[in-house]
Amino acid sequence: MGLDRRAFIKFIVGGAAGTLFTPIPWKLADDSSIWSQNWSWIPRLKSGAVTADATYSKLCSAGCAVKVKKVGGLAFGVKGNADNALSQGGVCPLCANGAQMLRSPARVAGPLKKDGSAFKAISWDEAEALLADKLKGLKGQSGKVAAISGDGSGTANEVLSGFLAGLGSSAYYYMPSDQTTMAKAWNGIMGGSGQIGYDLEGADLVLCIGADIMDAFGPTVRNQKAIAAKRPIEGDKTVTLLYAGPVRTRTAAVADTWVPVSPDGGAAFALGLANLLIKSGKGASLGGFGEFAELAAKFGPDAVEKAAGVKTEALMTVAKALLMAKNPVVVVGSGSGQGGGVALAAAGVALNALLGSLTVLPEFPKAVSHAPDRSGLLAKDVVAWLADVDAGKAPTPEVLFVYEANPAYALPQAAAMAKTLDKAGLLVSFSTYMDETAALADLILPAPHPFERLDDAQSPYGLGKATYLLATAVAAPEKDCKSTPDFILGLAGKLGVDLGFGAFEDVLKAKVQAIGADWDALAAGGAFVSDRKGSAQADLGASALAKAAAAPKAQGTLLAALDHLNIGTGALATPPHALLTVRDTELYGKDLFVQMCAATAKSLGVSEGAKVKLTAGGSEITARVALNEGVMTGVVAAPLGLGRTAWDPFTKGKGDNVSKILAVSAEPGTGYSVWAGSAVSVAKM
Amino acid sequence: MDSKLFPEGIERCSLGKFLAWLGFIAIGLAWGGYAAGVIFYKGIGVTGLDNYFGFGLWITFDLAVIALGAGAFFTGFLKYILKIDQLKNIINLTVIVGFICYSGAMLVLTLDIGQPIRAWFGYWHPNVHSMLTEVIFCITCYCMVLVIEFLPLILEQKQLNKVPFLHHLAHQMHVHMALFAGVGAFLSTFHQGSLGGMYGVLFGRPYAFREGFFIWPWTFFLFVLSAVGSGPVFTVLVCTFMEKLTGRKLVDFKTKSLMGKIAGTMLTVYMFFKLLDTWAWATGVLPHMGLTFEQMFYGTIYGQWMFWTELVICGVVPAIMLITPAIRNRPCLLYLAGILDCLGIVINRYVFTVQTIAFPVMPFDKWYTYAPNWAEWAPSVMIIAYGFLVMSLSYRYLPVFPQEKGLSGK
Amino acid sequence: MEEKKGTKCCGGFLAFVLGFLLSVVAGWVLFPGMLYSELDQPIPFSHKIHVEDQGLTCDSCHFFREDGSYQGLPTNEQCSGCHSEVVGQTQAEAKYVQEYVQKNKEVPWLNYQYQPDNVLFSHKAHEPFECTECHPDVAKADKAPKYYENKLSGYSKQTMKMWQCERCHAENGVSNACHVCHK
Amino acid sequence: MHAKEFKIRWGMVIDVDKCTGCGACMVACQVENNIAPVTPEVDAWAGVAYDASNKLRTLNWLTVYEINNKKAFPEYEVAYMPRPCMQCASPACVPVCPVVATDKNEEGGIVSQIYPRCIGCRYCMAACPYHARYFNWFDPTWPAGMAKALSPSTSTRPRGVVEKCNFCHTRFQQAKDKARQEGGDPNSLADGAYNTACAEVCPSGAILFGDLNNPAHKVHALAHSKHSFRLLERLGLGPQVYYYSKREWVHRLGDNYLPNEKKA
Repeated sequence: MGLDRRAFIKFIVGGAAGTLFTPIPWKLADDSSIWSQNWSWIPRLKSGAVTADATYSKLCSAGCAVKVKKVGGLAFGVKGNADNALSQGGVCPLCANGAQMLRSPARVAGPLKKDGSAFKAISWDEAEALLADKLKGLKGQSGKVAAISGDGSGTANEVLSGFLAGLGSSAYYYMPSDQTTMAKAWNGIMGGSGQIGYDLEGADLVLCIGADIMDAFGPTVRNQKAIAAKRPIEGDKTVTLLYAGPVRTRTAAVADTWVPVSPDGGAAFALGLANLLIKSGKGASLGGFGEFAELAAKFGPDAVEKAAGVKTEALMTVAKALLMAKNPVVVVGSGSGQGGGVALAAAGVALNALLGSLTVLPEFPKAVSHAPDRSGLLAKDVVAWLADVDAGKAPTPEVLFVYEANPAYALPQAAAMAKTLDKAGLLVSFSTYMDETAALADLILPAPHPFERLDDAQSPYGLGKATYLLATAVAAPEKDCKSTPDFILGLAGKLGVDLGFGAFEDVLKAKVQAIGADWDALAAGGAFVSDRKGSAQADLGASALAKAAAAPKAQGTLLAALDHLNIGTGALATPPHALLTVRDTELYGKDLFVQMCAATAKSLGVSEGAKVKLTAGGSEITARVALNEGVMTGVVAAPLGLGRTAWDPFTKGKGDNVSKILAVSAEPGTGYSVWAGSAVSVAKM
Repeated sequence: MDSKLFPEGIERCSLGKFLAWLGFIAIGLAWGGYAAGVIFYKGIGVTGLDNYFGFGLWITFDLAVIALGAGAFFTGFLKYILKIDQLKNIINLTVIVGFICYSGAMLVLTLDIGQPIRAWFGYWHPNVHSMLTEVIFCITCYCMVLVIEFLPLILEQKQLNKVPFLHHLAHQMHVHMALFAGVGAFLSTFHQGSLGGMYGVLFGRPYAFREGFFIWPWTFFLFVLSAVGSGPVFTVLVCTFMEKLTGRKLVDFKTKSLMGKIAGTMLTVYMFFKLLDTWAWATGVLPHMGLTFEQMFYGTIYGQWMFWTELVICGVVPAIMLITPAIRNRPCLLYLAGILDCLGIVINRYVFTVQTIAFPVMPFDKWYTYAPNWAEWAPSVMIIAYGFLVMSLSYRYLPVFPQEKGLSGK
Repeated sequence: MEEKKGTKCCGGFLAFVLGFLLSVVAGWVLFPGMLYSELDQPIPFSHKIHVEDQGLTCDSCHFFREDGSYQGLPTNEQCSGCHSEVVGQTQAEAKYVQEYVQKNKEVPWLNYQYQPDNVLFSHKAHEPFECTECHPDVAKADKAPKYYENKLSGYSKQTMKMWQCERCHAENGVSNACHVCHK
Repeated sequence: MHAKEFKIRWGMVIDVDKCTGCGACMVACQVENNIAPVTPEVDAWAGVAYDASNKLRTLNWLTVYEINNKKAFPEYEVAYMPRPCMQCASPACVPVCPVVATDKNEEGGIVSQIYPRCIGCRYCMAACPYHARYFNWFDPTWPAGMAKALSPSTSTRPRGVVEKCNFCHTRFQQAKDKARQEGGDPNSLADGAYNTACAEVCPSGAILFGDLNNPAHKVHALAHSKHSFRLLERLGLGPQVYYYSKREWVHRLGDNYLPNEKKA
């Protein structure tokens, strides 16, 4: 019997039928469905003991007391440190990404040197030799070595500024923030010492003028916890929260009252309140009170309505609430966390003084004795300095260090500022991530991620008590990074600059000892809180204030730039996981959205979704319109933190950078660079 | 070339022309095949579906073809169970159309589910409470019935029929066809009803939800009735389309008109209950949920025009046209009524699928719109091309139309 | 359609039967062997030496942590408590110390009861049961049993299937809700 | 629609008046449950350019909705409404699943699911009026190295399956194991012994979690407060998540009301 075609077909059919009586089809169907549970290209979980180590996370500007959760020794998550008063278990939306940001695609893997338009990897030794060589010739030349720091609280600043002082330079600057504005007012104009604090824990009324305390002002987790503690879910509220500002921000959303105040009207509003308080018999023991009262008297309700857009009735209501409260606290700031005027800051101090709630935190003793005083440095004006450099009025730095900051992106009129930064002979970025400044730098010396390093925080701005916190390395290093202060100490040693320490750990130990705190308790995540009060002696500085407050009101549409912590900070682009929290009324696809109310949109001739061009300060951005009745008439609100040109594919090229159109002007009377509430022209595209 | 394979005494176009026609069909198949490849490799993220619109074009397509394919079971029921003998002229076509619709729907479903490897879980781990389980079981079972009904037609192919065994097999199957027609009618009624129930039970979706009696049996029978009210005329339309395409008379107009009458009657019954149901929904179900009729519609894409088009222009109007003998007996009006009827059913399936889930139930949520993209259109086109292919081959090689020889001569 | 007659009816039937039988044999005899790879543990571990000679108990290495989670297969951290250097004479131990302890690498032990990530099994909840109700009794074994890995699904042949878990749960009145066993 | 009774009923009370919409809960949820960030390039490969800004495609078990009183400036008010899975007493999603990939059958009343069983038909998504269920449109991808240590709490899911919030169920198991280890009763956990990632991380304490049936748990009394309401209550799903607000307009947005209808 030959195997012809038909027989073969029958053979095959028989085979197929037979297969049905074997496990083959059934087992294969089952196993392939099991295979679909465990596709090899989908990552597996790690197993092992789950542990949590406490540290202080400085991913957000003020920092969060956290516990880093690990599985089998590898960090995978973050939770709050319930035992630390700053956290009480809470974490901010940025620090919640801490473990993921350890392995962010934007991390710089090791020291890099600019080579043409690209970067070349070099060793730490090479980097040190290169810098030492460059700095050797600059020692003793004033203004040739400069630094910009974005870390308002760390002792690392002492090492860096001490090092600069050792090289004969005093060009040490902090990135602009509400803290620096307040330092300019309190430590500069008013001649006070220490740091202004806000005792939210003890307050029965909190009035926020501009300061978005629930979102981005100061240590937000502590702010939220402090307010929440006095507003139990059931039972009586023991704190009233008032918000005054041009936009119904997150603070306003949970406030008892929102008082719309035009973006440039904060100072007038505060002075108007001061006037009413003084009229009700309130006084302050600060110097120059009489002069101040005279100034405040100029801000009667009508003047305030004109300057700030606040109705008399609303002003009276707030004043009355302040008078009725036992422990009212006024928190002032800018909705964007920067660029606010000295006038508003000073008026805030004055209001608190009138209300008897002026809180001054003493400075902790320095560890690096050569280092200049922090408050003096904070009061300096980095924007004005860079403008001077650009104009040739100040020497162009040969070496410019950038620590924990991203000035090329985050300074007002960012594009122009980046150009000035690029003029520096050697721009050195100590950045953990490939941010815009690092991308511009000639040398990138990556700092470890906050979980990989030893660091500290002394009284993050916004707290009500002098507080000291320690951050320890709780995660294994992911990249070839070196702690910046350690690197600087090494460099100092090479250049013969004696800072008194060889390692940053010793600096911090000395600091902790000087403070009188316990290292082990701090390393375990505890906070050292001092009840000591700083001196509240100062002058109200009314003459400067008078000129500042008399500044002509900006005309046209005003810009209210908003700082939202979940979108990131100037120094940290939106982490990949935080992108989900960015609303589609802020960013959609590649389009930035700016918010305005229907009345404003109508007067500008634009409608929902329309593409617009916003121009100010010689720069422009493009955006789409989102209607939002929570924005005052005549105001355009825009979120900061988008429009990245460096970082990773998650954020690069998404939206536009609102910092570009923050138009800087010099505040009359103080000369301080201000940009909050600047005018912007909106044109339909 | 292949004339030996043609049905007895029938002429067909040249093989070359036929191959060119197949080539044209192949374009549609290839496009859909490519899309299917991308979808299997990458996942259905490549489609225009999203979290708000988990059901879209594909499900609409499935529901629509399953409704329109209902001509098969209903005509079979009338022919074999109720013995309306005239329907023998078109019964083969209804079976083929039914087969194409059901097998096509199943093909789309394998694309539509996220994990096709697990498709068999529907049988192995069934949830007896789920309408979808019923649908899965009934559709597959009924598809098998359709295969059994289709088989004798294939076996009657001129050459195959020469094999005595196959000849007898075909004959025996014909003898017992009433049984299959009965089983088919039972299964179909069941799953057409379940398809209606699939939406009726969504108590979180006010657009589709009906309460108690209005789910069972009301919604179930609305779907059954709408299917039998449109399936027969769809077969007539397919037949007429084929006649126009081939230039040959295939079925006499009397039969077509009868089919129109059948569909028209069912459609009239359907519209009666549908209008009652809609009225009860608008004045009872919705207010009970705190909603108004107007809130169910949005903009143009989900506007009221579609609602009225479905119910009046494509519902009441064709129903009247089909039950009025004077209108029904004029070919162009019969076809127009048929088109309106089928369109109405497609709109019905579309709004139940898409508008149901488009309506923002949470008061602070908003309407989103959905539009299918190429990755959904391509497989749908593929299924249509597949239908054309099966139909073309059947027409060329199988004795589908008993009247063709008599009507067209030669 | 040239040929009118092929093989005789019974001849065709024979081919059918032949195909049928061959595939049945292949399916039952060859297929299981083809589906699994036979593997050995990376280090031949002797429970006998550890238990009988060294007097260790089961929970010296397999123990509950403070939070109630279970330390299944020991890691270097525990093993190197004794084996930071070579302490015995076996080749296996020398290999372990050299290749894993000194290189600070975990041993990729093969888990006979391997369950994928989507399964959440609490040893604590099953503490009242004998280990050997689910695991092979290796406490006294000198040699680790062979490991059979399913080439398609990557599971161990001995991995307990879901229906087995479900049956025991049902018998003991424990919920069979998805999350009871899945994460 | 017959609700099964449970001795323990895990639930939430979310204080809408406290929530600032900061987003920390959403981040914590993604980290705890291994929700991969939307990787733009991967989607671009497939010819679809989606990123995290397309909220119709993103996967977030917990979504914070921004709601408002629909008035013009300056009467305009906003509130934030975090929306986890409601773990309904009569879930719309469970009876529709054709393959029993989801059920509500465990003490505690959490609507549970099993990803390896899900065939991805998305019927449950169509059924849920809260949009609490999400679909894996693509395979999850983490940026290189980020998946080195994923959370041990939740398995990674392949494309093509549906998922949703499960009240961090693994933490429930862990809490029970811990209770057993310490000789306690796993069926009577103390308030706080089992807490979800979102509630744990929330800086304003807006999310409270516990056993709604247990008077010793804070949520028990709060759920019965006159200020508490549930989303779409009259559809009869019986959510185990309560919202708390003293604002009338927030309550009115919690359900559909006819124009002149008073809130019950």
